[in-house]
Amino acid sequence: MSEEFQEDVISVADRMAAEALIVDVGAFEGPLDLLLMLSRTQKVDLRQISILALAEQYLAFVEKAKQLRLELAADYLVMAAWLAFLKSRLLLPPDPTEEGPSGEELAAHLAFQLERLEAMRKAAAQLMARDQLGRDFFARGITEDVQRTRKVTYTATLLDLMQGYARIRTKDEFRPFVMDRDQVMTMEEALGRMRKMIGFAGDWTDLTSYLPEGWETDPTRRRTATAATFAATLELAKEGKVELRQGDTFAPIQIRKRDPRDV
Amino acid sequence: MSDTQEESLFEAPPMGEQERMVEAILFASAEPVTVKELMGRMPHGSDPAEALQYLRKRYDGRGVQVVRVGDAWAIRTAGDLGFLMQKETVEVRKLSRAAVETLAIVAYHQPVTRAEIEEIRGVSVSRGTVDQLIELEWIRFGRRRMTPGRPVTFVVTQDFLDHFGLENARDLPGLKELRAAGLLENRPLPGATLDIDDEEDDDTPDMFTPSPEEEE
Amino acid sequence: MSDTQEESLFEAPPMGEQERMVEAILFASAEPVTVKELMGRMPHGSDPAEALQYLRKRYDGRGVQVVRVGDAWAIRTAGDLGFLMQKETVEVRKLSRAAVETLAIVAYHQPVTRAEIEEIRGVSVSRGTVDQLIELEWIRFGRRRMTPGRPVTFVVTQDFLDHFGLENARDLPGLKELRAAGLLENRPLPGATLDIDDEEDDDTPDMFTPSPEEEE
Repeated sequence: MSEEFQEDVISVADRMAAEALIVDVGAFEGPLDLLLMLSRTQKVDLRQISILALAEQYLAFVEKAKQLRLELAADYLVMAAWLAFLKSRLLLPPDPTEEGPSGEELAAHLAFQLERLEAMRKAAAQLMARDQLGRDFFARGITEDVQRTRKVTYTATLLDLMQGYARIRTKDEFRPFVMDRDQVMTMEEALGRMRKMIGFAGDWTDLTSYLPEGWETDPTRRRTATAATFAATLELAKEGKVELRQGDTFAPIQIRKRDPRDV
Repeated sequence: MSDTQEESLFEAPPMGEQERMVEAILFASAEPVTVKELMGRMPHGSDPAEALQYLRKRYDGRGVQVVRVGDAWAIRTAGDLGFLMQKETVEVRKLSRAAVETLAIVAYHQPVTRAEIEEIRGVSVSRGTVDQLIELEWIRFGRRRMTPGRPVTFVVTQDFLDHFGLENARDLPGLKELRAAGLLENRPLPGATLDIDDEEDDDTPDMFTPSPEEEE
Repeated sequence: MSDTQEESLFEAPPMGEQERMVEAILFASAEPVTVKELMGRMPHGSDPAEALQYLRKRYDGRGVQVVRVGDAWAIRTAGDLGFLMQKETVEVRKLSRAAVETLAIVAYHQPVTRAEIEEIRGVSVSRGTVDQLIELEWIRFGRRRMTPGRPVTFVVTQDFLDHFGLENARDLPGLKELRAAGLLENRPLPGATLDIDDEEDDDTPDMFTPSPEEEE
C-alpha cells in the first residue's frame, strides 16, 4: 500500500518535472534553439559536444512529450526523425556501399550550426549592450532651421516607393465587386420598354427586333439586352399579355400580342 | 540613495568635467537651458554658471557659439557662417501619392512610356507629376521606343539610386519579397475568405515579363 | 554670381576657417553629414576631409565628440555623459528576440538572404521581424545574389551604424574572432544540394531584365 503510494508520488514529481520542460517548449524558437539549450547541460565547449548524447537527449524529450500527449510542431518531429537517423549512422560502422555524407560529417555540421547560432546570440547581446543613440549618447537637439528659404524639395522613402508599387499591383485583386451598370440592361428596364411597345405587336415578330437601339451591335450589350428582353417577355407571357413561339431548338424566338378576345 | 551619489553631495566634479557636462547638455537639448535646469541635472555641488563661462570662452571664435537666449543658454552657429545653413533650411515635403506611384512604375518597368505608366496606374498621368520627378532628377528621358509615334521613354537616374540607397534598379524587391517583408498593405475584401496570397503568387511571373523592346 | 563666390572659386579659405565651417555644419545637423555633402556646401577648393581630422582632434575628450558613421560624420555627446540626458532619452520600441538576432545576423553576415538568416536561426523569419527592422531603417535591401533565383539580400544602414556608435560594419564587436573561427561562413549541409535559394523566389529572375540603356 505504502509502496504504491510512494510510486505515485514519484510519478507525479516526474510528471511535473517533465511538464515543466515541455511547457517551456513554447519558449523555444524551433528545434535548433531547443538543441542549443540541451547542449548546455553537457557543460562543455560546443566544439567538444557529443552530438550522439545530444541526439539522445532530444529524442528523450520528444518521447516524453508524446507520453504526455503534448502536441509538438511538425518541425520538432522532423528533427527527431533526422536525429534518429543520425544516431544510427553514428552507432553503426560505416557501410562502404552507402552513398552520401558520413555520420561524422553530419554530426560536425550540426555542431557547427549550434556553434554559429550561439555565436550570433552572443553577438546580438554584445550589439545591444553597446551605447545606443538616443539612450546613451545623443544627437543635436536644436538643429539649425532658422532661416526658411522658399525652396521646397520633395522626398520619399524606399518604403513609400515599394508600398506605392505594391498598391498599384494589387489594386485589381482587391477591387470590390461591382457591376458595370452602363453595360447591363436590367429586366425592369426591358419590361418597361416592352410594355410600351407590345400594344403594336399584332403579328409574330422576332424577339431580337425588340432590342433597344445602340444595344444590338456591341456583343456584351447585345447579350445583356437579349437576356433582359427575353426575361421581360416571359414575365409578360405570365401576365397573359403576349404569346411566344420558337420553331425549333435555337431557332429565333417570336412574340406577338395576345388578343384578349382569344382568352 | 547610493554611496556615490551621497559622496557627490559633498564633492563636486572637477570644473573640466562640469564644462563637459554643460557642453553635452546644451548640445543635446531641444531648447535653450537655464542655469537652474543645468544645476538640477548635474551632480550636486556643481557650478554650471562658472562652467558656462569657461565653455563660452572655449567656443570663442569657433564655428558655433555659446549664446544667451533670455535667461537660458544654447549653442548656435556663428553669425558669419549662416550662409552654410541654407541647405538645412530647405523645406522637405513628402512626395504626392501620384508621384510616388509614377516613380515606382518607372523604377520597376524602365524604360517605360507615358502611355504604359497610365495603363499600369489606371489613371492618366499629369504633366506636373512627370515634370516634378524630372526636376528632382529622379527620372530622365530614355531612348525613344521604336514603335509607331516613337514615344519617349522614362528611366530612373543615378540620383534616384543614391537617394533610395540602391545600387541598381534591379535590386528592387519583387512583390513576393515585399509581402514576405510585411510591406504589402493587405486589404482583403470584407467577408472574403479567398486566399489572397495564392492569387498574388500566380500573378507575379507574368507581371514582370519584360516587354519585347526590353529584350532586344 | 556674387564677387565673393567667384573669388572662392580660385582661393580656398584657410584651414582654420574650413574647420569652423565643418564644425558649424555638423553642429547644425542631427543626421550624419557625408564628406561629399560638406564639399558641396563649403566654398570651392575646400578640403573637408582634412578639416575633419583637425576638428576630431580638437573635440577629443570633450563633452561632445566628432564621430565617423560609415562615410559620413556627426557630432554626438560623449558616451560617459548619457546619465545627464534622461530628459532627451527617447523611448525605443523594445525589439523582440527574433528581431535582435535577425539584426545581428544581417550585420555580421551581410549581404545575407532571407534563406540564410533562416538557416542560421533554424526557424523561418516572420514578416513582422524584417518589417520592423526596415521601418527602423536599420536594415535595407542590398544587391541581389547572383545565385539561382537571384534572391534579394539585406544589409545594415548608416542609421544602424549611427545608432550603435559604429564607424563602419567592420567595427562590429567580435567580428574578427567570429570570422577566424569560421562562424561567419555559410556551410551547406554535407551532401545536400543547395536548393534553399531556388525555392525562395522562382519568379524573380526575369523581373529585372536590364534595359539596353543601363548596360551602355
